[in-house]
Formats: sequence, C-alpha cells, structure tokens
Amino acid sequence: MDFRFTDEQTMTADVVRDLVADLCQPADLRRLMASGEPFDQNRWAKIQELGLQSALVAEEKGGLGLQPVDFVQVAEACGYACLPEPLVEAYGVAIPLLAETGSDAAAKVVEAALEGSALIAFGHPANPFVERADTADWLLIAKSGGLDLVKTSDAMCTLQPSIDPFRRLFSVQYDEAAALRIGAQSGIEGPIASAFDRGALFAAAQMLGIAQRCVDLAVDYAKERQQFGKPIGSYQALKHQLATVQVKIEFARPVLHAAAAMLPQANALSRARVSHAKLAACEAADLAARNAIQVHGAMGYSWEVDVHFFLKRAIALSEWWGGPAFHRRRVAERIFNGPLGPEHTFAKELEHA
Amino acid sequence: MDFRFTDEQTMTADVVRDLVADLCQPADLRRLMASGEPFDQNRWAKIQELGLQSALVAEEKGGLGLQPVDFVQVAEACGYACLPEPLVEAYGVAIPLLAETGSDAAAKVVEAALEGSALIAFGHPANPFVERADTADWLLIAKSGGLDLVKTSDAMCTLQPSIDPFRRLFSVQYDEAAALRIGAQSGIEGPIASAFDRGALFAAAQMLGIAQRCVDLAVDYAKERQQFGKPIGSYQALKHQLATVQVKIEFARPVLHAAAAMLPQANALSRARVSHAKLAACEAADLAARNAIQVHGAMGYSWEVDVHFFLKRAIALSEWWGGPAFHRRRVAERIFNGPLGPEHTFAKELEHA
Amino acid sequence: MDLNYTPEQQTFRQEIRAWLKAHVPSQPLESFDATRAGFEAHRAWERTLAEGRWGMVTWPESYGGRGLDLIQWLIFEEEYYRSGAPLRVNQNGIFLLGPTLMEYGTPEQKARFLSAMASGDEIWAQAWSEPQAGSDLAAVRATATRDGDNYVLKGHKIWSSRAAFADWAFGLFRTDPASERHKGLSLIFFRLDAPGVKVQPIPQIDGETGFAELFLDGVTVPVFNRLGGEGEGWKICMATAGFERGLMLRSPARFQVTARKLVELYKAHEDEVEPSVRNAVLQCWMDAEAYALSIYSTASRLIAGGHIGAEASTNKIFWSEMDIAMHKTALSILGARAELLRSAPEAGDIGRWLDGYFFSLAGPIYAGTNEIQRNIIAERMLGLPRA
Amino acid sequence: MDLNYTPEQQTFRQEIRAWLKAHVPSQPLESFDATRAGFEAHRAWERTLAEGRWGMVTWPESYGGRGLDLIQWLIFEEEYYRSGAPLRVNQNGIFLLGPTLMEYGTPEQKARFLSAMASGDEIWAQAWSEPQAGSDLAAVRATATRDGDNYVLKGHKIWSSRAAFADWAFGLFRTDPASERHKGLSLIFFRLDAPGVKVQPIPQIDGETGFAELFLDGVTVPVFNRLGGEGEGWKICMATAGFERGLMLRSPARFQVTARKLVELYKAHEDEVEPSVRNAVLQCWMDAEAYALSIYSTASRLIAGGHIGAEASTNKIFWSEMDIAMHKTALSILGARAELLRSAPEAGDIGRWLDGYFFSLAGPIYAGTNEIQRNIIAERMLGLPRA
Repeated sequence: MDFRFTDEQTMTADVVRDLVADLCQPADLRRLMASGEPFDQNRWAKIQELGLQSALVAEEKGGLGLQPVDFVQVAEACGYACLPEPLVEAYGVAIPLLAETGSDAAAKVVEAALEGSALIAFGHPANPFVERADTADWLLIAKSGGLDLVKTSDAMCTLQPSIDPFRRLFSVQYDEAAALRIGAQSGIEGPIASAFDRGALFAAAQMLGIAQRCVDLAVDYAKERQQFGKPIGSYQALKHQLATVQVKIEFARPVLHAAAAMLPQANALSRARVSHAKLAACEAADLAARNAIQVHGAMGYSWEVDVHFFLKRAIALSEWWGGPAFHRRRVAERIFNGPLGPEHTFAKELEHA
Repeated sequence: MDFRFTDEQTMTADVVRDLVADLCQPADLRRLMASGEPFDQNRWAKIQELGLQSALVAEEKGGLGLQPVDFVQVAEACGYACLPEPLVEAYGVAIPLLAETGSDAAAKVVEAALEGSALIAFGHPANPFVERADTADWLLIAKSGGLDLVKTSDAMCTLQPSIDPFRRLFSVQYDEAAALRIGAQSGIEGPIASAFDRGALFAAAQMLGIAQRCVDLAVDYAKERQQFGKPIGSYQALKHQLATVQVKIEFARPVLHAAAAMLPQANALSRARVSHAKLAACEAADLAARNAIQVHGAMGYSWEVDVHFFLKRAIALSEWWGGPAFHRRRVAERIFNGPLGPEHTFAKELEHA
Repeated sequence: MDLNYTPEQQTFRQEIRAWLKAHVPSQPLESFDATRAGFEAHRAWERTLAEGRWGMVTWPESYGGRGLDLIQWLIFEEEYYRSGAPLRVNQNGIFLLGPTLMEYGTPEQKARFLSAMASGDEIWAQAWSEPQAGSDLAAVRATATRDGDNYVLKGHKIWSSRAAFADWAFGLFRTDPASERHKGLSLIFFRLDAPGVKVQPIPQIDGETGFAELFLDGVTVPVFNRLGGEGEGWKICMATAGFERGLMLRSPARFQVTARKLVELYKAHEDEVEPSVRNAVLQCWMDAEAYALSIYSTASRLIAGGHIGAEASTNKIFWSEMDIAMHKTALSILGARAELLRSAPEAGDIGRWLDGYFFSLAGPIYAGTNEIQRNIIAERMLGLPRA
Repeated sequence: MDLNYTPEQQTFRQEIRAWLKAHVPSQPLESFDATRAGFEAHRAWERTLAEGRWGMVTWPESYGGRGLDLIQWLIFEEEYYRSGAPLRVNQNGIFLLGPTLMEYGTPEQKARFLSAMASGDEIWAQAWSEPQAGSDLAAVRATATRDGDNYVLKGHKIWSSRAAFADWAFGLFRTDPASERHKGLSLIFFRLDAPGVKVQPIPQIDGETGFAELFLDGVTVPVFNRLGGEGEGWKICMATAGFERGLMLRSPARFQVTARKLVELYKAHEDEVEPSVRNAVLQCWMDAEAYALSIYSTASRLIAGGHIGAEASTNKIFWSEMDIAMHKTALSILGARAELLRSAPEAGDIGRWLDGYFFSLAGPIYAGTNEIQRNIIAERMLGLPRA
C-alpha cells in the first residue's frame, strides 16, 4: 500500500506539463482561435514526438504497456492547459481500444496510429457527437455489440458548434457496408467498457486540472488587483471562497488517483470509483470556474480574461463521458449492492463483502 | 393591492410581542425548565387575558372574526420568544376548528374554550403525536372523515420526550365509544384542511421568528466578543454568513405574509403558498440556528448559551405540520398543474389559467 | 393587507395586454448588443412603445408617461414580459438615470432629457466603472475641468453597457482636481458621438459586445449636462445605485417568465433527468415567486411614502443568485446538448439557456458586487461593526 | 502507486479483527462524558486494549505500542470502528499529546507519561481555551510562575474536553509575565485532582457534560511537567494542532462507519423519503470515501518522510462539514421522529443521530474554527496576502 506516484509516473506527466506550459498558454489559445484552424500544427507535432500514442497499448501489441494510473497526471496537465489537441482522447482512449481488439483487419490502422501517421477519433453512445471527427483519419464507432472502423472520407460529418471553440463536435453518418466491423467477436464489450471508463477518468482528470487552473488564475489576479487601497486577495470573503474551492480540489484528487489505480479491475467497485472521481472533479471545476469569474469581477465576463476558456471546457466535460446523473447511478449501484464500511476502501471484488 | 399590514394587525402583534419580551426571556425559559412544570402559570394567565382565544373564530360563533393574516405576526412573535405555552396551537389552530364545526354537542366546550376555562389540544394525522395532550382539558383528534372530541381524562397519554424541553409530545389512545364524534357531517374535510394549513402557516411564522432571533443573538454576541483584538463581528467572513442568513429571512417573510392572506382561498394555489412559506421559513431557521451556533464558537455548543432553545425548536417544527417532502409535493402540484408566469402571482383560482 | 387588484388595476392589465398583443413583433429582434441593426430595431420598438405612451408608465404625462404608481408599473412589467416583448434597450436611461433625473434634475433638464428618453430618441449607456474603480467606485480618476460654461472631460471608462451603439452616456467625473475619494465628484452626461470620445467594444464570453471601454480625450460638454450640484455626484450616484439594485434593474416578471420556461423545459425532459432535478426546479419557481412578492411588498411601502433602504442589497443578492441557479438547472436538464450553440443542427430546444447562464454569472458582479452588498447588509441592517 | 495491502498488512488486519471480536464488550458502554461510571468503564476498556498491546499501535514497544506505521494504524482504526468498539476516552492523550510528547519530550518524560497513557492508567484532558482566548489562542492569560523546581499555575481554562473525570490536563501558560501574544508561553501538564484545581462541568445542548471549566488557583507542579523549553509552548502547541486537525483527531474509519449506518437507515426508509434524499446519501458516502483516500495519501507521504502542512486545514474543514451533512441527512430521513429522545417509547430506530448532529455542529468550531482554517489555506496554500 503506497498512495504515491512513482518517479516514472511523475516524470511522464512532467514532460507533458512542461510542453504545454511552453506551447499552450492562453495567448496560444487565442492565436489558434483567431486562425480558425483545428490544430496548432507545431504543438501537435511536438506532442506526437513524445510517443504517448502507444502509452496505454499492451507491450504484446507494440505499446508501452502503461496503465491508466501512469497516464492520469498527463490528463490533468492537459486540462490545466485547456489543450485543444486530442492527446487525451486519441492516446488515452481511442488507440488503446483499437489495439486491444486485436483485429487483423485493423492491424494496419493500429500500426499507423502507433507511429503517429493516423489519427483516430472515437465515438461512444454516451456522447451524442464525435469530437474532432473531421480531422481524424479514421473513426472508431462503438455501437451495441461491436465496433465499426470507418475511413473519415467515407463518412458524412456535420459540425455541431460548441461554445468551446476547441471542442469541434460532429454528428457522424456512414454507410455500414463501407465500415470495417472489427469488434464482432464476443468479449468486445469489456474493452469498450474500459475505454468508456478511461474516457470518464481522463475527463475527470482534465476537470481537476481545470479547477486548479481557475484557482491559480483567480489567485494571481487577486494578488494584483487593488480596490479600496489593498489587493482584493486580502479580503476575507474572497479568501474563504477560494479556500472552499481548494478544499474541493484536495478531496477530489485522491479519489481520481485511486480511480486510476483501480480502473483495470473493471468491476462495479472500480466503476463506482471512476464515477465518484468524475462527480467530484466536475463539482470542483464548476465551483472553481464560477468563483474565478467572480474574483475577476466584471473582467471575468469578458473575452479578454482567460478564465472563460476553462469555464467553457468545464461546462462541456461535465456532461461528456456520462453526466452527473449517469455517474450517480453507478455510485448508487455500488452503495446499495456492495460492501460498505472502512474495511472495504480498497476492496477488489464484491465477493469480499 | 396593498402589501402592508393594517395598523390593527400590527397592534395585535405588538401586544403579544411586548408581553413575551417582558415575560419570556431565555432566563424565564431556564426557570421553567428547571421547575419541570409544563406552563409558566403567570405568563399563561397574562396570555389568556389577551382574549385571543376567539381571534380566529367567526363572529357568528362568538369570535372576533379575524383571519390568519391578522394572526400571523402573533405567531412570529411567539417563535421569536420560543414561547412554551400553546398560544399558537390552541388559539390559532384548535379552537377555531372546533368552533367552525358548529357541533351542538361541542357547544359547551367551545364556550368554555372561548372564555379561557377549557384548553384544547389538537391531534392531526400529519403529526405523529399530540402536543401538550396531558395538560389539555379536551383532545380534538382529526381522523379520516371526521373529528373526535375526547376528555383528556378518558384518554391514555404516553409521553414521548422531545429534545425540545417545552414541546411535551404524547401518543394518545382512547376508547372511540367514549369520544364525541363531532365531525361526521359531510364537509368537515374543508375545516380540517384549513386547520392543517393554519398549523403549517403558523409553524412557518414561528420559524421565521426563530430565524430572526438567532440572527439577533448572533449579532449581539459578535459585537461584544473580541478575538485578535477586535470584535468578531468586524470580520468579513462572519458578516457575510449572517448577511446570507438575513437574505433568506427577507425573502421568506413576504411569502409567509402572502400565504396568510391567501389561506382562506383554500385551494391548490393558496395551499402551495402555505407550503412555500413553510419551506422558506424552515430553510431560514435551519441556516440561522446553525450560523448562530457557529458565531458563538464553542459557547454555542453549551447549555449556557440561549441559541440552543431556538435550534431545538427549529429542528422540531421543520417536520411538524408536514415536513419538507410533503410541502414540496404540494408546491409541485401547483407548478405542474397550475398557471405559471408573472400574471398569476396573486391568482385566486386555477381556472384563471 | 389586501392582495386583490382593484378593478382599475385589472382594467389596466387588460389594456396593456391588448396593446402588446397587437404590437409586439412576431419574430424576436436581433440582439441589441451584437449589431447596429439589432440596436436600431430595438430603438424602433422603443418608439412604438412611446407612441402608445408605454415608454415609462410611472413618469408624468408631460414627459411621455402616464403618471401611474409602482403597482401599476409592476403590472405593466408582468404583461410586458408575459408577452415576450423585446428587452428594453434603453434600460440605463429609463430605469437608472430617469428616476434620478426626476429627483435631482432641474425643470429644464427634465424637459430636455426625459421625453427623449421615453420616446427612444436618445438611448443611454452608463459609464460608472474605470479600470481602477470597479467595486471601489470612489476611486474614479476621470476629470471634468470647468471652462466657462463648459466642462472638458478626460479619462477612461470601462464596462459601459450599451455604449457600443447608444447616443448618450452618464458617469462620474472629478470636478475638483484636489479632491479624494467620494468628494469632488459630479455626475455628467456626454454624447457618445462627441469629438474626443472613442468607443472600444469589449467582447464578452458569449461572443456579444454588450460592454465598451470609453476613452475621453478633451470632450467638451455644457455645464447644463451636470446633474445636481458640482461635487454632489457621489450622493446622486448612490441614489441611482439604490434604484438599480433595489427595484427597477430586475423586475420580478423577468424571473417569473424564466421560471415558467424552466418548468416547461423540465416537463419536456422529465423522464431523462434525475429525480433530484425536480426539487431544483421547484426551488427556482419558489424563489422567483418570493422575489415578486417581496417587490410588491416594497412597492406598497414606497407608495405609502416609505424609502428604499438596505433591502436594495438583499434584492441584488437574491436575484443574482437565483438567476444563476435557474440557468444551471436548465443546463443540467439539457445535459450534453447544453454546450451547443443555437446554430448547431442538433440544438433542438436548447434555447438561450447557455447565453443566459453566462449573463447570469455577471449578476453577482455588476451593480455593486455581492460581496459589497453583504457588507452593506451586515453593517447597515444588522449593525455589525466596520472592519 | 500501489493500492494493494501487503500480505503482512492483511495478516495484521486479521489479527486485530480476531482480537476485537473476542474482546469488544457486547453491550455499548455508558457515555464517558455523562457519568463517572461511564468514564471508568471506558478506562477499563483502555486497560483491556493495553493488555493486548493495542493502546497505540504506532508507539514503540517500550511505551506499550507495537512500533507500526501509519498505514497499519489506519488498518487498526478501520477494524476498531468496524467492530463497534467503545470511543477512546483517552483521545486527548494518545492522539494529541502523545505524538507531541514523542517529538518534544525528554526520555524521562516519555517514560513517565507515555506508558501510563497507553495503558489507560492516566486519562488526559486538554486545556487549550480560555474565556478570552478561543480562536485567538495566543491571547492566553493563565500564568505559570517559576518557584525553584516548580511552577505555580493560576488562571481560568474553558472548553476542556474530558476534564470532568480525567486524571491529567495539558495547557498553555504564560511563563514570562512580561510577554505578549505567542511569546513567553509554555506547555505544562497538571493533575486535575491537585490542590488548587477546581473543575466545573459545562452542560452541553445534548445534555451531556463533555467539557469543563478549570479554575486554577496556585497549583504547584514540578518543572518536569513542562514539555519543551520554557517559552516554546506556542511552537509545540502548533505541532499538536497539526496532528489534531491533520490526521488523528478524526480517523476516516469513523466517518465510513457513519456513512454505512446512514445507507442502512436510508434503505430502511427509502419508500417514505423524497427521491432527492438518495443523492444526499450518495454524497455522504462519497465524501467519507474521499476523506479516507486522502488520509491514505497523506499517510503514504508521511511514511516516506514527508511533513503535514496546510492539508491539516483542508482536512478539518472537510470532515467537519461532512459530519454535519451526514447527520442532517439522517435527521431528514427520520422525519418527525428526529426530535425524539432515545428514551421515547416511539423512538424506534432513531439511534444517536440527533446527539451526533449536535456534536457535529461543534465540529467547525473546535480544534481551530473553520474560519481560521480557511485563512490558513488562503494564505499558506494559495499565497494570498494577509489582511
């Protein structure tokens, strides 16, 4: 029992954190938005060079064989930066799923994805749209009982504009005959469910990053902004609001990290922990973003202030990969059918009850 | 349209307010508690002399013919003082109901009640117990389709001790053969329903009084108590907490007063307003009592500090005459079946929709 | 206490209801904060209103009003919002400056400004804040230097609502250069197209441009444009803030209509949402009702000669927090569609909830932050000591 | 990150589980705050624990412990609360003073006090607050005047938990009469039955007497009873406060058991309550789990050589607010029965929720009010400027 990240885990995240700190500041976001382009090509090239495409792919499938717990801090860093590019979605969710199917038909696509020459967008029934479908080379679409792999050029993608300028959502239609049905074998539900849980877990991680960024932006502003002859950050009401947000963050973080570690169990206990993490992180992000707006005063309502990028991402991710209602249902299933009490915090199976 | 109390309405309440300000201070409550007696005989005699027994009884039944709106501020004053004696319950709820039945059989009891020589306790199915049953001369018990009037000496009253030392709750059993069945005539449901609404309304009024008292106690303490070299009431965090409570109170009050004015309509609209008033007042009282404890610091947890009387009464009344779930159901009925929108604030009938 | 409308009040309601039915545009107008065209469409609507003498019903007939009382104003507002009529592009004029002009203006000023305000011929922006004077309004630095019968204005105003397209603005200026804080300020009007005024719109997070920055560099205005005495600006400004927060800035009907729409949205999606959302919807409706009842109570008191006090601050806190709660609840009902723009093909019935949510987040900030309102309540209503 | 218990940890869990199964009293003991008999029954239980060497498992064997680490302590606590064993009457000793003694005490002091603490032979009260020194602990006025090898204590302490029946108390005293605020204070122990000590129990709103006032009038204690150097009291006291708020004051197992009971209560009454209560129950369970996970995380860090910092303050806020929420939720499930005393014939399964609620209301107050904790978080974690 050791609830600390290993040095390797922290180093992986540090690499991403340093990269986005260099290349994904709010000014970069504004520049990308003004350009109307879906990617910052330079940043995306640098991200691809990190080789994280294969991070969560098993070693026998040509990957690094890492686990969600090795990747969760990477997702936090992406949230903290409000990263537009699909590092988390493609590398954390889609590619590992495609590789896990072991489909021979998809082998070439997997190979291309692992070497960074093919981008995969993932559609799951929990999400009404497919993010960044237009710029992907392939669409991996989960549906009841299987997976379709579709060349983007064979699909019709209709933009569904989001308030978040970087989300780029699409409804997708395609001729099933043109799709590669790759997940018809029995047992595909497990990998799809795990991919969904990774989606939810890494969304929670991004939300936690967003929450901390909102606090940090608010703190920076509150130290500088003077009213009535002193920094507004010296007023107790403002201090207590931000302290309340930080408490939410502090008690969402260990849940997120435990959920990451437990995710591979793939049972009711681990799923409830993922759901708990998403609920806690979303609550923290919501409170943090609203408080950051409030601390910035009228400034927070304006486009000039960076908080709005994070507010919008928080609104979107709170409903993505299952909204609060869905995740509370999974927690309820755990609570009302599973073992309760202090001796079950790290329980692995329901049978332990 | 004039949303102000008349001078008469305010004067009636002022009389009660002055009386309890004289005779029902926390020291008086402590004295009564130490004595173990159910009544402060002197205070109760003074209350009886006010003649409010007949306030809500129709003129043709020998009463003053006042309406709930004339009495609602009296109930607020009783809550503000945490009055132990059953002024509100007997005069505001039980006696008017008994008189309204017009039962010949009960005529003598009504007469005695109006002149103050008989005390009536009222049992309603919404409340699991009968308050102060042991010290009443008669028990008026509502049950499906009618009312029983029972001499207390013919009933078995079992004390169900409450955390509130002045509530004195009893479960009541009696031989139905010994009871006077006075409400068998058709149409009795209406008066019983109105009595229930008066119970809920005046409970809400008491809760509003409790809420304001808790704020006032906290303010008084916060002005005096010094920490870190200044009064704790000068700290912004404390100020904002108490301001938040006061806002709750300010927006519960007009609802309470509108509910009082509308109560005689006796329809879904007026019932929803009564329920709204109870919900809003209970929320204010709960927040006020907890904040007052917090402001008093460790002192608030002790018996020495007066807040606990109000905290306990607030806990009890929040579930009495219908708890939050019941009252939200009535509001929901109004909202999901009645006319909505700004033109219906004072609507009198559903047909206006 | 009498919660019945008089026959006259009922007749009045029917009159305005009928007029609105005949005149409200069948299609919603374009936003007045997004384009000049939208702004001018709203000005045209103000003129239509004025033709019916509905510009500001509480004002005397001589200024284009009807000389009615606050209860009738509330009835007007109820019917106005019920009808779905356009938002009032001139709210800074009719609801903020107008009542203050009525109290502090000279007969000549009233004649000059009020009728043109009621008629929609002159649309007003406010110019309260400066970059270093937000919550702390007394930190105003913009100056008005006396030059014979004129003032020359210099300074930098920000968060000036409607200023992108409006005709006039009013703001605080330091007329005594040696003064500090609340002293030596005067309330002065200026045309936004006057030489020396530069208007720089501020994009908002919803993509509209409801606010602007104003750069004033030697703007000459006649002394006639000063409301009240020289140096009385703070006192008059506080009176305006009272009106703003207290009663007219957010008429209850607005929230009751939002609550009605929220209930409709909930009913349409009841089967898809968590049971707990029901309680949130109930709470929003109750809060909107409580706000309406409270304003009726205040209006009754004011009609009887009372004055508005710290309840202006309680109102501000209550409606701003309620507004956020209503929009958050709506977003939770919309679920994953909440993030869509209305232009999205799959937007369905998402309406303007997301825009409204962003707007609601500004509620605790403008017209005096809720932190300041809580200080006011604690110190003036509850009597707690100042820090 | 490895969230698997080692085989040794699993074996340890089985060992303590078996021991508790064999030893925990089958009937709950009377409250240790209500009567001397209840207090002594708890002392007897401490002695039973000590016989099994379970008094304080993290302490060295030489002081009656087992030299185990914090993860094992958490496992011990989990099994302890799971078993329904009595509350620790000596918590002021073993959880607050003990760890501080371990860090700052001389070998002689450790030998003198720790074993007697672990064995239950000496039960400790704390004596932090004074009437004018609550949140503002540095305002302590009680004095300890040096007299040869002794100190003579004078002063008035209040909110001294367990003091009604305990053997010893520890508190801050001003050893330098000329000193002010944090300086010149020393941490000194004194026997509660010493000549000059008057103990006055304080009735609480739940009718029990968990706190007392202490009047000290010329109480002589040896200099040996001073922990740390003269004038170092504040520093040492802050270390104790760190332990108190941070980790040991409220072990997570306690709240997880409360959450389990809340779920059971909800299940028993699911049909009677509003659907929204379900979400409140879920939230309580999630919060109890989050608190446990957070403490495991802190414990892992401490074992690896880390120090406890401002998270002590975040913990305090989190558990105290969670505790109130859990009890409020339970009361809402109990409905109209919530107000009954357990002695009421119709009390049914109301349990101790109402007592627990009152106790929970004190949570944001003691061990440093939550207002002070929020100041600490804002200033030390977030780096916001002091007022």
